[in-house]
Amino acid sequence: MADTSTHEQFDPLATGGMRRRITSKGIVYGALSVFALIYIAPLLIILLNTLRPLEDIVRTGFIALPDAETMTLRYWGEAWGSFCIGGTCEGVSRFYKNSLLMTIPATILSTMIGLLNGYILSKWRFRYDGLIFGLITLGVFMPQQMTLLPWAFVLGKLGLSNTIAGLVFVHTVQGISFTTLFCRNYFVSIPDDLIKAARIDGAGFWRIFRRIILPLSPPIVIVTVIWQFTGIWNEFLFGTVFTSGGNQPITSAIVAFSGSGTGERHYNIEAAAVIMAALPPLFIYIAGGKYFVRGLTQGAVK
Amino acid sequence: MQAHTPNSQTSQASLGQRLANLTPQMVLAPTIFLAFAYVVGFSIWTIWISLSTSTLLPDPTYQGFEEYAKLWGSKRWTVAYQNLFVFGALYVVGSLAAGTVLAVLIDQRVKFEAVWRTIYLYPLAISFIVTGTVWRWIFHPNTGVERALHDMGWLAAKFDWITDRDLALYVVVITGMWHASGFAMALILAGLRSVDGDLVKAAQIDGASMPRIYRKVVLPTIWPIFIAVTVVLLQFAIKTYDLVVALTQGGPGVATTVPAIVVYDLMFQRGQIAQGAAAAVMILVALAFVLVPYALWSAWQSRKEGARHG
Amino acid sequence: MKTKTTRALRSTGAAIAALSLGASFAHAEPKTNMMHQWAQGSEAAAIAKLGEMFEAAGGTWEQTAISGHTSNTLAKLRSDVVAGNAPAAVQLKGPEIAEWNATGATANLDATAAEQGWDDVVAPELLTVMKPTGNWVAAPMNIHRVNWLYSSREILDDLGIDVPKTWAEFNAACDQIVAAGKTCIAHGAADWSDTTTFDSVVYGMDQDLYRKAFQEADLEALRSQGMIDAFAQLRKMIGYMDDGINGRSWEESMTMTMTGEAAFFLMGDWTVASANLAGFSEDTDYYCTQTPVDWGGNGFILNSDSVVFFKQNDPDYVEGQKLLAEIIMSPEFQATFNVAKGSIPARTDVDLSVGGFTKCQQQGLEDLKASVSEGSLVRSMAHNMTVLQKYRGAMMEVITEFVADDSISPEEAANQLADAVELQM
Amino acid sequence: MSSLTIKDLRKSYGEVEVLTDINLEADSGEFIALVGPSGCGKSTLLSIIAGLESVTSGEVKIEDRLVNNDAPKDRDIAMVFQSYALYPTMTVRENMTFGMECRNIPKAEQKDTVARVADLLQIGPLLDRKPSQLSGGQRQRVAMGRALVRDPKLFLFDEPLSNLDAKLRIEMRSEIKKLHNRVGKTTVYVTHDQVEAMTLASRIAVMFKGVLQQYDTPKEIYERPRNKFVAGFMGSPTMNFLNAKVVQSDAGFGVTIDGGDGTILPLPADHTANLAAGQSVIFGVRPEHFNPVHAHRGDTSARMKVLVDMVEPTGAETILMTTVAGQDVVASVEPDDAPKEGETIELAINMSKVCLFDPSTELRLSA
Repeated sequence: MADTSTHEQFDPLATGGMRRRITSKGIVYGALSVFALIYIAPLLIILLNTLRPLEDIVRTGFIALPDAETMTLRYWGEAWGSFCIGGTCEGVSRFYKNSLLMTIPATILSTMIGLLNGYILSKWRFRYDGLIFGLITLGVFMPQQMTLLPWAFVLGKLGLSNTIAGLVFVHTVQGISFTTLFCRNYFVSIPDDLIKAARIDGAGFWRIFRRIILPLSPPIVIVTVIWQFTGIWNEFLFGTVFTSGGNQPITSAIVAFSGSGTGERHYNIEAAAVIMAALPPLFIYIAGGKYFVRGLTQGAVK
Repeated sequence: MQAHTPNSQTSQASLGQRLANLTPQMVLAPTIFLAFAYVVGFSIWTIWISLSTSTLLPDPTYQGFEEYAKLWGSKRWTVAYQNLFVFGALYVVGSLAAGTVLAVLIDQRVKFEAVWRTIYLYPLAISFIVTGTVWRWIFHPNTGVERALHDMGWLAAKFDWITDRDLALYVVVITGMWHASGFAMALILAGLRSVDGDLVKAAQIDGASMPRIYRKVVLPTIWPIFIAVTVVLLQFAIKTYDLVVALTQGGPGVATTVPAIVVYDLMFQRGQIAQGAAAAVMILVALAFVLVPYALWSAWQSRKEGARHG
Repeated sequence: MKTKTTRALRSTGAAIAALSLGASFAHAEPKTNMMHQWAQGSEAAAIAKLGEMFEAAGGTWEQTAISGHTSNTLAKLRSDVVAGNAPAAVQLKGPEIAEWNATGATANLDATAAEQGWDDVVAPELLTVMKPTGNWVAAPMNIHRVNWLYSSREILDDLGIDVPKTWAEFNAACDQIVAAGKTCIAHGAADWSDTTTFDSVVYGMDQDLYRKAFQEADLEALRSQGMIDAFAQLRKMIGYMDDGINGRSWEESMTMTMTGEAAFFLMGDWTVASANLAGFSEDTDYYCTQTPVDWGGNGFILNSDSVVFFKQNDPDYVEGQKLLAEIIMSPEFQATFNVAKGSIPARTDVDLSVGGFTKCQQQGLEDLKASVSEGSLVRSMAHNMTVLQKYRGAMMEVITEFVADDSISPEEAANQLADAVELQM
Repeated sequence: MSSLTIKDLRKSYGEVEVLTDINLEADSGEFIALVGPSGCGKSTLLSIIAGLESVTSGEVKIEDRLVNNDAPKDRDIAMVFQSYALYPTMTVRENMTFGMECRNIPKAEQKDTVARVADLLQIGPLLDRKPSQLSGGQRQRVAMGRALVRDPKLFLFDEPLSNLDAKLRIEMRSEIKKLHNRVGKTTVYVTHDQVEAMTLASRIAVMFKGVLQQYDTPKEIYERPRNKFVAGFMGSPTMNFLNAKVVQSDAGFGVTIDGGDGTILPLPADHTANLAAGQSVIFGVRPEHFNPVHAHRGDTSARMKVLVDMVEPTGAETILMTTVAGQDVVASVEPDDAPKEGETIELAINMSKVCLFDPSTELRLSA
C-alpha cells in the first residue's frame, strides 16, 4: 500500500501484464484488418481521386484505381494555388492563414480559461459551484443553428462582425464549456491535500495554479488542445456566417463541395483541397493520439 | 488568564484577506457571465422568439404557441424529431458496440497496437462535411460501391441504401459510427487496461472462457466509461447537421432530415424565425429527455457515494 | 468606349449624389461588398466580370461568395442585419425583395433608376418584383427560363422520336425510350429540382391552375383535381427515371442526357451555360425546347436574379451602391453576365444576336416575348419568385416527399400540399 | 504561555454540527494527540486549526493571537498530511523550499535550512529526486522535512503514519518522538491509532461524534477514563464491559456479574464512592488485568470462572477469548499461563484497576 501514491502516472495504454487471449491470433488480426480497411477506405478514396483526371472519375465513379498513364499530382497544385473559390482563383492557400489565425488563438484561450475554471471549480469550493459547473457544461449541448442570430447580435455590438477576432471570440466562449468540463473532471483527481499543503506553505490562488496545478496539467491540456483544435478547425457554419470574403476559414471554402453549386464539379481538385484542409487536425490526432486517449480517460471519465 | 489578552485583531477578517478569499470567484466571474449569457441568455432569447411574431428578422412582439402548433403540424418536423431519437439511439449504441469490439480485439496484446489505434481513431479528426461527402460517394449507386461492382462485371450487384427512403437513415448511422466508434474504442480500451488484473485471474480460475470474462467481468466494471462516451456521443447526435447535409441533404424526400436542419432552414432559408426558434426549443426539450435523467442519476449516485463514506 | 460611357455615367451619378447628400460626401470613394452565392464555375466567372467592371469604373470591389446552400447566404444576411452591418449589396430575389423592403433596411435606387431610365428598358414583368412598393430597391441581372426541356439528340435520332410538345407525347416518347432500354428522364432528386420539374408539369397542364396554386397559394386550387392530375403525371415521370436519382447532383443528371444515357432533362437555362462549358453543344448533343404544354402556344416560367441594396452609413459604400447599380443595369454587363450564365438579359434592349449568346438563349428571348404577348408568362414557384418562402418551403417538402415515397397517392399529395400551406397561414 | 487555545468551538455544515463546544489548550512545546474513530471530527478540528476550514463559532488562538479569520499562511503553522501531499512535479528540494519561496526568504537561507533539515532527517541523498521515485518511508520523511524547514509556531500532523506498513510505522513513530524532543515545538497530532497517541503525546484529546470526550495525560486517560467510550477506545485488546450489579456485604461493596454464579467481586474501598447496593453497573476490566488463578501471580482474591473458547498466542502475550454467564470476556495472559481451548478456568481480577460505568449515562461512576 505504501508505494501506491496518488500522483503516480497511470498509463492506461501500457500493455497490462494480465493474460487474455482469444484462442486464435489469426481471427484477431483478420478482424482488425477488415475493420482497418473499412476505416481507411474513405481516406484512400479521396487520396486516389486527387490523382485522377476528371474524365476518369466521371467515367468510372469514385471507387477505382488511378490509371497509371493519366495520374498526376497537378490537382494538388491547383487546389493549393489556383482553383477558383468564391470568385477568387487562389486556391485554398489563402484560407489556410485564416483558419490558423482563428483556430490557434481560440484553442489557446479556451484551453487557458478552461484550466482556470476547472481549477477553481474543483479546488475552491463555494456556494452554487455545482450549479455553475452544470450551467457551463450545458453549453456543450447547445445547437449551433440556434445560437447564430444571438451571436450575430453580440458580435455586432462588440464591433467584431466579419472579423477573425469575432470568430475567435465565439469559438472561445463556446469552447469554454468543453474545456471546463474536461479540466474540472481531471483536476478533481488531483488530491485536495496538495492544495491544502500549498496554502499552509503560504501559496496563494495564483501561485498554487502556476506551481502546483499547471505542472500537473499536460495530459488534460493535450486533450483540450486536440479537441478544440479539431473542433474549431472543422467548424464551418460560424465561419460562413460571421465572416466574409477573404476572412473566411478554410472549411467555409470546402463546404461548397457538398452544396449544389452550379457548373462542373472538379472532384479531383476538391478532393485534394479536402485533404489539405484535413491535414492539420489529422496530424494533431496522429501525433497526439496516445496522449489524447490517456488524458481523456483521466479527465472525461469521472 | 489568557482569556482576555488584548487583541489587535478584530473578529472581522481584514479587507485584503477578504479580497484574497474572493479571488476564485472573481476570476471565475467573467466566465460565468459569458457562460450565463451564452447558455441561459441565448436559450431564453430563443424561447421568447419562438413565442413571438418574428419572421424575416427577430421581432419581440408576443404571439403565443402558434408556431409550435404549426411546427408539429408539419410532416417534415415530425419525421426529423423521430429521426433524432432513432438516429441518436442507433448511433450511440452502434458506436459503443463497434468501439467495444475494436477495443477487445486490440486488447489481445496485438503487435503494432499504436498503428491499429491510430487507424481507428483518425476519423474523429475528419470534419463531418468531409465525412458525409466521401461516404456519399461510396454509398451512392452511381459513383460508389455499386458502380464499382458493376464495372467489375457483377451487374446484378445492388447497394443503394442511400437512395432508399427506408434505409437511408441507416446510412447516416453507419457513417456516424465510422466517425465516432474509434473514439469509443480508445476510451474503452483505456478502461480495459485499468481493470484489475486479479479480477481476470480470479475469473480464469473460476473456469470462465475469455469472451465470458469480457462480457460478465471486465466490461461491467468499466461502465462509467460507457456513460462518459454516451454523453459525448449524444452531444454529437443532437447537434448533427453537417453530416446529414453532406451525406443525404435530408433526403430521399425528408427521410433523413434531422431537427438541426429544420431549425436552420426555417430560421434562415424560409424567414420563419419564430418557428425555427420553436424547433430549436424542441431540440432543447429532447436534450432534457436525456440530461435530466442523467443528472438525477448522478446526483443519486453521488449521494449514495457520500452516504458510504460519511 | 464603353468604359468611357460608364465613367461619364458615374461622374453624373456622383454629382447627383453630391447634390443630394451634401458637399461633404463629394469625395466619397465608391466601395462595395457584394454578397452572393455564386462561388463556382460560370456563375463565379460572371460575377468576377462584374467586379472587374466595378473596379474599372474606379470602385473598390469586394465580394462575399457564400458557397453551398441558399440558406447559408440568407443566414449570413440575417446575421449581418442583426449585427447592425447590413451588406451593401446582396443577391436576393422574388418575394424576399418585398419582405426585406418592408423591414425598412433596403436602400432606395429611384434616383439612379430615373437617371438611367430603368423603367423603360427592364422587362415589365420584373417591375413589380424590383419595385415592391413603387420604389426601386433591386437591380435585376437577368431572366432565367425554368421550363426548358433538354433532349438527347442521340437517343431521339436513334429511336426516331420527335421532341414531345405535350405531356401525352412526352409519356408516349418515354414509353418508347424505356422499352429501348434507356433511361427516359435524367433527374437528381432534391427539393428544389423536384419542384422545378413539378413547376413545368403543373404549368404545362393548366396555366391557370399554376397561377392560382403557385402564385396565389390558393388552397382550393392546391386541392383541385387539376393538381391531382399533375401529381399523377409526376408519378408517371418518376417511373421514367432510373433508380439513382437520390443524391445525384443536377450536373450529373445533365451529363446523363448530354452523353445519351438518358433522353430528357428538365431544368432551367443555367444548364446551357454548364453544358457548353463542359463541351457539349446545341443541336449536336442536345436540343433545347420548352417543356411540354397541353394548351398550345408559348410558355415561359420566369426566374430572375437580382441585387438588393441595403442602407449604408459609410458614404463610400453609398456611392458604391449607385455605381454598382449602374454597372449591373448597363447593357454591357447584362450581355457579358448572361452569356456566361445561360440566361437572357433583364433589359429588353440588348441585342442577343451578337456577343456570344447561344441559340437556346435567343430562343428564350423570343419565347419570352411571345409568352408575354400571349399572356402565358408566369413566375417560378420552385425558384422563389412567387409566394413567401414559408409557403414555398412547405410545398417543396410535400413535392419532394412525393417523389421519394411511392406510396403517396396523387390525391393524398394534393391534400398534403394544401394542408401544408394552410398550416403556415 | 499557552501555545494553542481553542475555546467554545463549534463547526457545522448547514444543519449538521460536526464539532460541538470544543475547549482545548496546549502549552508551549506540548505534544497533543487528537484521537477518535473516523468521522469523530478530529481531522476537521485540525483543519480548523490550520485555517483550511472556517469556524462557525468560538475562538482559535495561536500564541494568544486570535486567528479565526487568518489565512493558513498567516498562522505560522506547518502540517504533515496523511497522503504526504508532496508536490509531484517538484523535486524533494523544491518541495522543501516551496514554503520559503512563498515567503520570499532569501535563496541562501533556503539552502542552509534545507541542508540542516535534510541532515536532521537523513534525506540528503534524496534532495534531487521526484516524490514518485521515493519509497513510502522516504516520502514520509520528506513530508516532515517540508514542515521542519519552516520553523513554525505549531506543527500539525494528520495521521502521518497510517500509510506505512507496521514495522516502518513503529520506526517512524519513535523518530517523530525523538524529533519532537529535539525541536520542542508545540505539536497537534491526529491519529486513530490509540497506541500512537499513548506513546507520543503529552496530552491526549479523545473525540467522538464531534464532542471532546476527555482531554488528559495518557496515563489518566488510560487508567481513569471519563466514560465508557474513552475506556473502550483506548487500549488493545479493548476493555471488557460486563453487566453487573452492586452488592453490599460486611466486607464492603462488591459486584456480581449478571447471570453469573453470584460470586462477589470485592471492590477496593477507594472505588466505592457514590455506589448504592442493587445498582446496575457496567463492570469494566482491561484484558491485562486478568490472571489465571492457577498461575499464582499477585492477588487472586477476586475470581471469576470462565469458559475458554479460543486461545490466540501473539508471542509476547496470549489472548484468551472466554465467556462468563453468556458475556464475552477477553483476557491477556502470560504465554506460559495459557490454558487449553474448552477448559474452564478461574481468572483473578486486579480489582484496583477496574472501572464502573453507569449503564445509562455511560460515565465512570467511582472517582
